Amino acid sequence: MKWKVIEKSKLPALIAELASEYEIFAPVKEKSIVSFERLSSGNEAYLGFRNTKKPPKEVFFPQTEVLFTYRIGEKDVEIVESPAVKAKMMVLGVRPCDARSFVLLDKFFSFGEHKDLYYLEKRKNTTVVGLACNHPLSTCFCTSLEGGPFGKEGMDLLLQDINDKYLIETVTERGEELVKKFPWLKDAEKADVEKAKMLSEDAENAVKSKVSVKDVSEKLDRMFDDPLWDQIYQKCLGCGVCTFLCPACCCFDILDEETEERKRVRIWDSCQFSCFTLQGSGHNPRPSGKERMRQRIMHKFNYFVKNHGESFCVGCGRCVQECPVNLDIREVVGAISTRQVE
Amino acid sequence: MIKVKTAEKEWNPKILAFLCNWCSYAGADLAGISRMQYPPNIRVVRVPCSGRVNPYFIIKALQRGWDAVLVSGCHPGDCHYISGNLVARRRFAVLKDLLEYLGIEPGRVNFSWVSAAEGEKFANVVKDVVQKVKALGPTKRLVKGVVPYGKP
Amino acid sequence: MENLENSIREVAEKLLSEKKVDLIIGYERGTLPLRTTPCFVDKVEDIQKLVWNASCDANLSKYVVGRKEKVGVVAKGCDARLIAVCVIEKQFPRENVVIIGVPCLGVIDRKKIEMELGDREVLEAIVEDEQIKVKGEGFDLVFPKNDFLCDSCLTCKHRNPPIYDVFVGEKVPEITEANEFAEVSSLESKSAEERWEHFKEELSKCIRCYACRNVCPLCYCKICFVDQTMPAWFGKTNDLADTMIYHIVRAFHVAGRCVDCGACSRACPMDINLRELMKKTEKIMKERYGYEAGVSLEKVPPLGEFKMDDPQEFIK
Amino acid sequence: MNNPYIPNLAVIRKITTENEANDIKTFELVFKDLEAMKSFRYRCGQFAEISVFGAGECPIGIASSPMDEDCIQFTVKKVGVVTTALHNSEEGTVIGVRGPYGNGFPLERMEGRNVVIVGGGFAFTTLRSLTEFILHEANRGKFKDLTVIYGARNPGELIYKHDLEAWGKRDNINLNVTIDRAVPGWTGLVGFVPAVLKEVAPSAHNAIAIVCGPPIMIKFTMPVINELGFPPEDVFLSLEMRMKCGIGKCGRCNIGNKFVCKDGPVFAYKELQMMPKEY
Repeated sequence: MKWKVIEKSKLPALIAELASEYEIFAPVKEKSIVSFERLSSGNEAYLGFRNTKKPPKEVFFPQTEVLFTYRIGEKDVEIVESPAVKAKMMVLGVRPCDARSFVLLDKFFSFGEHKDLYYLEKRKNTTVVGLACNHPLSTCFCTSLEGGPFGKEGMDLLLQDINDKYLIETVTERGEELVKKFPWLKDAEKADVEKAKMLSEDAENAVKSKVSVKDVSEKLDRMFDDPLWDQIYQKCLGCGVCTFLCPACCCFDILDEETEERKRVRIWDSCQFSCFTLQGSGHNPRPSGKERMRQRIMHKFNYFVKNHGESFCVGCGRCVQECPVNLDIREVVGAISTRQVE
Repeated sequence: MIKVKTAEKEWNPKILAFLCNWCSYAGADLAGISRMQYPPNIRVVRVPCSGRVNPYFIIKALQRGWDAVLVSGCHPGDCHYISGNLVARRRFAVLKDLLEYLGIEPGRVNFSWVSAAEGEKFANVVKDVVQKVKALGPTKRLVKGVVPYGKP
Repeated sequence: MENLENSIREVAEKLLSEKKVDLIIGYERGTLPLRTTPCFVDKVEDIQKLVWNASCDANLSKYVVGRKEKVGVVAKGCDARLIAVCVIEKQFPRENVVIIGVPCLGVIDRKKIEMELGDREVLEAIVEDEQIKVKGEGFDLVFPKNDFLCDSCLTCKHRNPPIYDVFVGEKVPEITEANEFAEVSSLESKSAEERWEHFKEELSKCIRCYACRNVCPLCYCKICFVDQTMPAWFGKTNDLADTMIYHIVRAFHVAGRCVDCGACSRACPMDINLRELMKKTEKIMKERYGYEAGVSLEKVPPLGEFKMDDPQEFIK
Repeated sequence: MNNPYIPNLAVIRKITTENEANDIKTFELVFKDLEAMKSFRYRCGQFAEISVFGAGECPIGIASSPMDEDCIQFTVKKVGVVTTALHNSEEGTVIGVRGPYGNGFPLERMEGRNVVIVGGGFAFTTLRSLTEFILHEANRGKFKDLTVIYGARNPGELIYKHDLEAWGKRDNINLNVTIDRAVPGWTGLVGFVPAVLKEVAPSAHNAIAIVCGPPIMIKFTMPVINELGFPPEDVFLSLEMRMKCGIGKCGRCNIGNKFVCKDGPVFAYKELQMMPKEY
């Protein structure tokens, strides 16, 4: 059966049962911040959020990740590989935009000759349970980026909030397997499915923000030297809010740590930081905010499209919400799309 | 690379001391040649002036797991470079206040003025610092790698 | 407010058309309710973009540092004070900037409103007199403005810019009775253990996005200490020790210079109350050296000078 | 699947100081695991990520020829954290190597043609690999005339002095070594690389040019290359960028949608003309 239902009151019991098999990550509310955290006895999943402050990418791509540890001996070095995966994992309550970001990240991390095992292994081992978006925010523009508030891409199961119940839609085989383990889940009634369909349509219509990325990609080809960049970057502070909170952005730095246990780690890095491309010689190919801003926009709407066939943005609106100076990516894309270029 | 072991059988604090070349280092020397007894817990870094001690040095030492830091220089007015210690004094005041405000135990960061003639004072300063640090126990706050990386 | 906005535009237009400045840095309408965004006007035609309201919270002095041309800056008390600090620190010559001083009754802290509303989103907001009217899906509320101002505005002692070239509007009464260090004092009264736990909890939220640093007009270093590689002083991971040290050192660096504009707290996406840390540096400077930043163009910041009889009770 | 972030361990067998300023050294490495050594097959122009444990990693071009199977050489200038740590290492130190990465020079395209190699300063490392490769008796017959133009600021800054000497004695290479300004005791060519290139004027007929050097040299060399009639598709440049991962993931070495670590570091001039000028 493709459709099941679960009463909201029974969800905690279901999560508790799943916890014996999976390491579960779910939105957790701490003061004003909702972010994905490992569920333990000390916290509980919070599904009343609009969208989480931090995206779920950190489940697969944590801010600091140990690549390996090593010991330096008298005359020798010994490397101890850190296994990427320890347990079966589950991410629960992922909004459709964020789930779509997994699809983009999958493409990126498996691209080319060398695969990024740290991401891919965790991803392979993880069941994604999505949560449809009945009330998109005013900053959401997922529908402009091949997604939607009830989108299923990147998920194994999709939960849809139909008042007192969640309608469970199975998306993949893995999702189906999972559902089978809980025979007590009731089959959905026709009315439930119809109700969800109605909510889905309402939600779709509620995404008012539109961004025209289609022609932007092609246009950016001819806009590398456009004076527009001189204008739009001016107010950018060069902080990492937009990139760190972006569900897709995944640039990183690799460092050796000075702790007693020696580690090589990778940490999030941002193309907006001034030292990101600074070379040892002192030369910096992206010396000012202009080039860095251009890199971010180009990467999302042109370079990634060329390499992977779609934009590197899912329209979650986090960068719009959180930018300290209200530099709105929707306006930037808008300015590009209406720009006259030869 | 300086390696600091924090966990030993009988715990003995490791204290990093920055001593100004002109006064405190000579003071420590005097304590030594006068056969004054003081605990062997300090490791000395000789610096040209207490003004040379960048607050980073102090913070870095705490991060690397030193149980305490002692900075010692010339008495005000005696600085070989006229005012290095006076500039340092303000800096240390702010740093110490700030660290303590964050909850770093007061005994972890120590300052003293010890002249070349004050061998006894030097021995007493060290005794005092060691005693305080022993009461505090091994350092944990600000030591890197003690707390695992952020969530998840 | 309306009047102030018009006056700002008039002044800006005059400055631009008389070629007294090449650029005006002010605020324009943002794309979200309760937000404005920095605006750079170099043509008289664009003057109408400039706005003034209780959401003009960005610290525009940030954008003066590093500029060669002459600029006119719309400056609240805190902005003007930071311009003064930057001038003392020779980041730009005083004559390069025309300070358009604007009296300020405080800016709205949208985080407080978000906190109040929980998961509800503001879709429309109007600020009138002393009220903030917010509307959204299924709610229509009125908040008293004074309860939703930024913490730094609640105890601000320089609502009228102490330094300016043109003053727009009428001076507003200053707050005299508020205790600006109340939060700091209450933390100080706790034990070291409690304070450590408090800051640990607060700072472990940090994601090292450096918004606090980059929004701060005083963080103008070409290469910040955390980005230095020769030597690489401190780590860039989100290990608690690294994060703590980053914030301690940043606080140390702004000590005696910070004017409590509150920009770092507002910029923080993780809602860390950085002001608790910054305000402490201000308190240290005031108590130890009797110094207040940004009220004079002559006085050297306290860490740039010394006195023979500086307090040294902490030195043995 | 192999984890690309784990380096192979290698021992520094020999360290040679290359220049008078003592900031360029060549490190001769032998893998600890001989199997790994065998499977480390590389092409001229590729690079590897070198780890100095405790300091970090950095990308370095491979300076030895793929024909030398018993060791790998890297010539490193002391500029940053890792390179400084490497310079401070002694013979016998264990370091890490992962790679080889990048595309390397287009050897297949060069076969049966004249090869012109133009290099300046410290960037000569991968060009040395290429020159040695072409000069190897097993390969020399595959290529036609070989012209090498190499310049440095002064004689003390010329690297690979032994090789230059050995090459100078051969008759199957046209070697032109130049220094920027005349100094007493120097009997060779004097002048900047572009000027010498103009003078030597290698024919563009059935030829491929490989250019590698500091940005200022490239800037003035390219017009001469054009003048000599080399078509843009037959001119190759090796680029430098800040890199971390070496495998196209960390996101900082891109020029447009191309990654210098993965799609480069060698690009045809024709390709570069179509790429954004951001390097």
